[in-house]
Amino acid sequence: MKRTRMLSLVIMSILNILLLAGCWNYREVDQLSIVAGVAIDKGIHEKYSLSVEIAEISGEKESETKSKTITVEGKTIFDAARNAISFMGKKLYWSHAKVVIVSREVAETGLVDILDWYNRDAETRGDIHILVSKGESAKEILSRKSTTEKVKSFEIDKMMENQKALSKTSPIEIWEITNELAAKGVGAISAAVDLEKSDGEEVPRVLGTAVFKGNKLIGFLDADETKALLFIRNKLDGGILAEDIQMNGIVESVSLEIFKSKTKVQPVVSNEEIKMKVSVETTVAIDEIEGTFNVIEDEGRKKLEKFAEESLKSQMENLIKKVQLEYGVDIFGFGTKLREEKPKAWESVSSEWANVFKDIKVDVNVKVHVKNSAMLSKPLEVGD
Amino acid sequence: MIKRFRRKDSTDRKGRQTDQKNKSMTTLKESLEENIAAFQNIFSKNETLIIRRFQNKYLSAAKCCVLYFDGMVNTEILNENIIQPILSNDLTDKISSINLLEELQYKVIVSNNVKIVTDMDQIVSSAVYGDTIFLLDGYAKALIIESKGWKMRSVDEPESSKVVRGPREGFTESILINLSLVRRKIVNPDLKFKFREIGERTRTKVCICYIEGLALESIFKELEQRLDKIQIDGIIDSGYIQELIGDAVFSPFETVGASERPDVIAAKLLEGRIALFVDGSPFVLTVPFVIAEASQSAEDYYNSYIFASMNRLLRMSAIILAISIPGLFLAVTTYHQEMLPTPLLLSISASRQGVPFPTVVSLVLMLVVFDVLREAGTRMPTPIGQAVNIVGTLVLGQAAVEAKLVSAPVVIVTALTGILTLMNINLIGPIIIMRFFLLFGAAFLGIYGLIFAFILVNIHLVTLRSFGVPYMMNLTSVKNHNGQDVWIRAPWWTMTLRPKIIAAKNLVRQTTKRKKGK
Amino acid sequence: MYKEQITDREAISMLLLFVIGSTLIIGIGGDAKNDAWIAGIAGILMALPIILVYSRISSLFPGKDLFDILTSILGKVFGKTVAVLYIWYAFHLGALVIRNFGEFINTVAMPETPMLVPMLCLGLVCIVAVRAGIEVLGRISTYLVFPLMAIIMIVQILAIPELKPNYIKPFLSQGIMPILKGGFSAFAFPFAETILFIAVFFSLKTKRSPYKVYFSGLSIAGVLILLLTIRNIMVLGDLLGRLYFPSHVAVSRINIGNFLERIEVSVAFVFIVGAFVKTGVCLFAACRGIGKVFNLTDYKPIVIQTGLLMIYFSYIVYDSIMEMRNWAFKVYPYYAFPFQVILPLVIWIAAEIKTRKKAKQC
Amino acid sequence: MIFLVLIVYAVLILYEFIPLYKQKQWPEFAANAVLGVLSLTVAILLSVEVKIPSPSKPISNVITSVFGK
Repeated sequence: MKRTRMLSLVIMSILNILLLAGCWNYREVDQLSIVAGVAIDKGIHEKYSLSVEIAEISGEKESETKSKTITVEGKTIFDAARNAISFMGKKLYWSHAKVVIVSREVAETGLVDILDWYNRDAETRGDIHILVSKGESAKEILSRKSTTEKVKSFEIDKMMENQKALSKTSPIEIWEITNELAAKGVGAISAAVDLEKSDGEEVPRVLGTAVFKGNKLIGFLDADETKALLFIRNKLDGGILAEDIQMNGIVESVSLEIFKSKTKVQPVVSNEEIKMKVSVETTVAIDEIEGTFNVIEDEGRKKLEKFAEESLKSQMENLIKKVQLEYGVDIFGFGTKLREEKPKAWESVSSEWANVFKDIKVDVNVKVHVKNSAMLSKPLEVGD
Repeated sequence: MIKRFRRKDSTDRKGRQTDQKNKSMTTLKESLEENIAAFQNIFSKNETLIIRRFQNKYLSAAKCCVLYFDGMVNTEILNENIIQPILSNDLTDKISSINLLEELQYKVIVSNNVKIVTDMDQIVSSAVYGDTIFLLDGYAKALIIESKGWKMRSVDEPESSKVVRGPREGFTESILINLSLVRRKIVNPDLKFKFREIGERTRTKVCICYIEGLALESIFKELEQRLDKIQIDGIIDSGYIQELIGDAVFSPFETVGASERPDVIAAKLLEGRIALFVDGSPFVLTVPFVIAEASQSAEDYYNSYIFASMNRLLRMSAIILAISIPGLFLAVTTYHQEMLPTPLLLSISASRQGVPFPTVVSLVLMLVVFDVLREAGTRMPTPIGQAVNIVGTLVLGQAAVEAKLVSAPVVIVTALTGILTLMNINLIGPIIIMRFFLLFGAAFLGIYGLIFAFILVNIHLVTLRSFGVPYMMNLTSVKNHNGQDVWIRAPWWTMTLRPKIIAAKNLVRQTTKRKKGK
Repeated sequence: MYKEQITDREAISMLLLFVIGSTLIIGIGGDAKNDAWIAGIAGILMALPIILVYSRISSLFPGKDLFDILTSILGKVFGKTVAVLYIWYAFHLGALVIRNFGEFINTVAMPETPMLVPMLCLGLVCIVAVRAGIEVLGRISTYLVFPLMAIIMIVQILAIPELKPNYIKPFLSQGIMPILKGGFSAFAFPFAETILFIAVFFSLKTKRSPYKVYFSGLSIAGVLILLLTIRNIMVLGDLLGRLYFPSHVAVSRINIGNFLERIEVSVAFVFIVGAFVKTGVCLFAACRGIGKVFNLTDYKPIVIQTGLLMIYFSYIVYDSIMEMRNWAFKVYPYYAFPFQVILPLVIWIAAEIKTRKKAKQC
Repeated sequence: MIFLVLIVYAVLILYEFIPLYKQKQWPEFAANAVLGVLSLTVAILLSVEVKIPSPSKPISNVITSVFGK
């Protein structure tokens, strides 16, 4: 008994050793070229042109991270990715990629091809950021010199991560956008990236939001609109509200830092009419007062809150109007909310949601609550 | 095949044994000179045999002789307590010469242990063991007078398991001293000792020790049966017996425990285990043995239970880590690179630049080198051992990395596993073997292979039994106080029951549950 | 023959691992989309009465396994025919589990490795375990259940930041039919598969044990499966129905502070352990059945060959993963229905009649 | 591949069949032999890449024809 049991172990080890010669998926780390990020453009000869940024470390003691960008063309994304072998010998390793940048042109023709491969393949991961380039070329963005990180893609990834404190773009990961594309009653959005002049050099800046209709890009929102969008989507985790406040005829600015914000979207159905109620509750802190208004005392603070509430409200209403008129895509997810809360009402309108959305009435309510005034308890005083 | 060899061997050995028996089969005669000649015949070509003839000054019938082996006896006892009283006292007025031998035994010889013996075998073996044989002319009997007096190591701190807190005595090579060390700790008539001899040629004394009323009879019987089956010419150390009575012959895991510390043995006896003392070995065996014992240290029971539990947990997790770290590293770096954080992946990738060997090969290589160094270090005299360590760790490791033979992470992994292995000194052997097994699993199928290998190891462990007791006993049980002394060491006031199965007869360890020293 | 005995705890662990094994990775109630969890509850509710039947059968014949029971109540010829059917079911089910595992490895981790290799490894491990006896399988379950539960719980907690509770709304959006369908498929896979445990429970100690084991094992497993299904829905949303291995993807979303991420492998551990126990039980049932049908004194000598056959069979059983998925959700519930419901009911009624008769005679 | 199969089965025969033969457990030996021959055939067929029809196709056909899709 014991003998046979041991022997089955032995057989297994023999098998192991015999088969060890062909460990199929065995690959050493140094044989991989680690993809850090990828930019997708329209190809010149083929359908797609893939610019892949590869991260490398070289040097022995003082090792240095470097990046290299190569451009490959192919009929499909996967074809292009495999074509890279004919350029560099090593197979590209996708699991550590951080960003995908899609050029405007490609985004306008449709995202599905790209997203499908990214979600289907086992090596690629869904939890990476997707950006749409405002300029013509996505490759340009990856090939610029990076400022803080050695690898451009990592830098863009950091930008997206730290957006939380800024809220001027909507970071979105591939699986999220895939879900949104598939879901009924919500339009897809993604972050936008553009080249901007800074210190005489053109560097990429992540700012604004790309709006999709179906899977096709139809336009962009600017930074402030993005903030309003994030408010409505309840995706806002931070950022600054710079408010102009008018008192006694003089205009001065106050910066409010957003600590916490909670948005509730509630569909109201009455007499076949669908109305959305958006109520925002924001907790902010005074972080900067340009001037000498006393907005800290009760009276001034109330005023400040009111100003902030109103400006936020108008921003949101403007955005909703703009989106309804210009794009006609429900990027706020009102439809989803309706489906979740009032499935019956949704059933009746789901087939023509796009049209219904255009005329939907939205009731925006904003409540701003000033929590503190940072380190100073009073505005600075200017003597004579 | 193995069986066949064994059978052949044993018949061979029997042949030799009978041969030896014939030689000593002569019986004692009445004539002194004939007896001496017989002994000279038995111990021919043995020049350590010393024969001293002497006679009482007053009683000519008291013509006698002592035989002993040079260096084995305490000559003081011999001179002052045996030879002198017989030689110089006036025996005529004290005793009758009718039953002279017994008279001498009762009235003259000053010794704590004197026996009249006629069996030649017994005489020979006691003489060899350091007793003195006393022959008297006209009697076909001999006296065996205890006079053992060879040099022995004193009771000092055991090298193999030192403690900061706790008793510092360790077993010696003498079985009697060892027994006394345990006896002193358990002052109770229920502590039983049962002697037997094992080894056709060495006649090694072995003592089964247990506490009546605690130890399971079935285990005791099983142990006796297994000891009966041993047919070997010599036992030099308890290790022989450990292997001969062990359950799983093909397993790297020990199913018989061994300890050098009397306090440990006493504690195990109190838990209902059975101890086996072997003469000539400072390591006392205990059965049954479960894997949880391998990571228990004597000190756990003397230190604060919180600290002890932490140490215990560290040791237990060290076992798991020492087995799995190389495999895990290999699996992650060669199959599942996505599991690594990106910066780490980049730096591992950089460190592997220019290294020719695959990671498996370099890992196996380094692990073997580490074991070579360990093996070399343990046998070396201390100063040289240090040198070996320095050369091994610093020079070899550093140079290997610099010469691009292996990558730096591999060295780190090796060193880490090495240290983790050494945390459980009792399990070094199994850990090293299991580690390679898991490593090959990982090399074969990545983390999945590792998990398969892990399950196989588990299956093996589950099938193991030590004297009928499951080897993995209590590892996951919490009922009936069974799990109190496995992953942690519970406070003493809660350990009111002994582990089941081992001490199924009497589970109660403490009758009252006392807390807070009230 | 040495009498094998397992404790209640071992049996519960085994049942638990058996039920959650491959379910965790394939998921349940795919049709019902975000109502899959309701489908899960429906499946558990559907399983309860039949579990009662199983326990009753088991406890009516203490110390006897499924095949003994069959021959003793259905007669030699008919009993053996039904026994052959159950052997086939156990064999087939074991092969399906091995195949699931093979597909999982091949799709998720090692596309270049021939599928036979991981399947062979799993099969060999099972063979080793079953050869060592059901006791070993039971005991190893108790040891493996701990890391497994720990992993499930830790992953569950880590997934909390990724949860989006609104994905679970609206309830019953698709109507009741998909839920019933999903519930039925959850009933057939995995809950009612525990019919095979009647072949194992001969080794339980007491007569009451089958009830206890079935109910506590199933309730723990049911709660776990529900928790995981809810997690998957909340993490994946609509994507759920589109994935072959939803748990794997759901766990891959976990990202705690950029260092604790990509922990999908933990799911693989759970899957391997579960698949191991499930295949082991199937193999055991098949071997024991073959042993009983051929009147062998011991089933152990035939384990290796049966196991190898099972592995080969699993290799040829499907052409592709698409076929596997179609089979698992569409065909399997109907295919398994006779084995899981009809035959047990027949056996149960026959057994009741038989024992009543016996009681009257006494 | 086929050599590997043959080697493995040779080892299996050594450690499975011979002990059974020696202990004269004839029913076990017979059952094992039947299964062994079956599995050896399948293994050889697989190793020479013969396509063996799977029973799941007909079963699924029957079931879909009865219950519908």
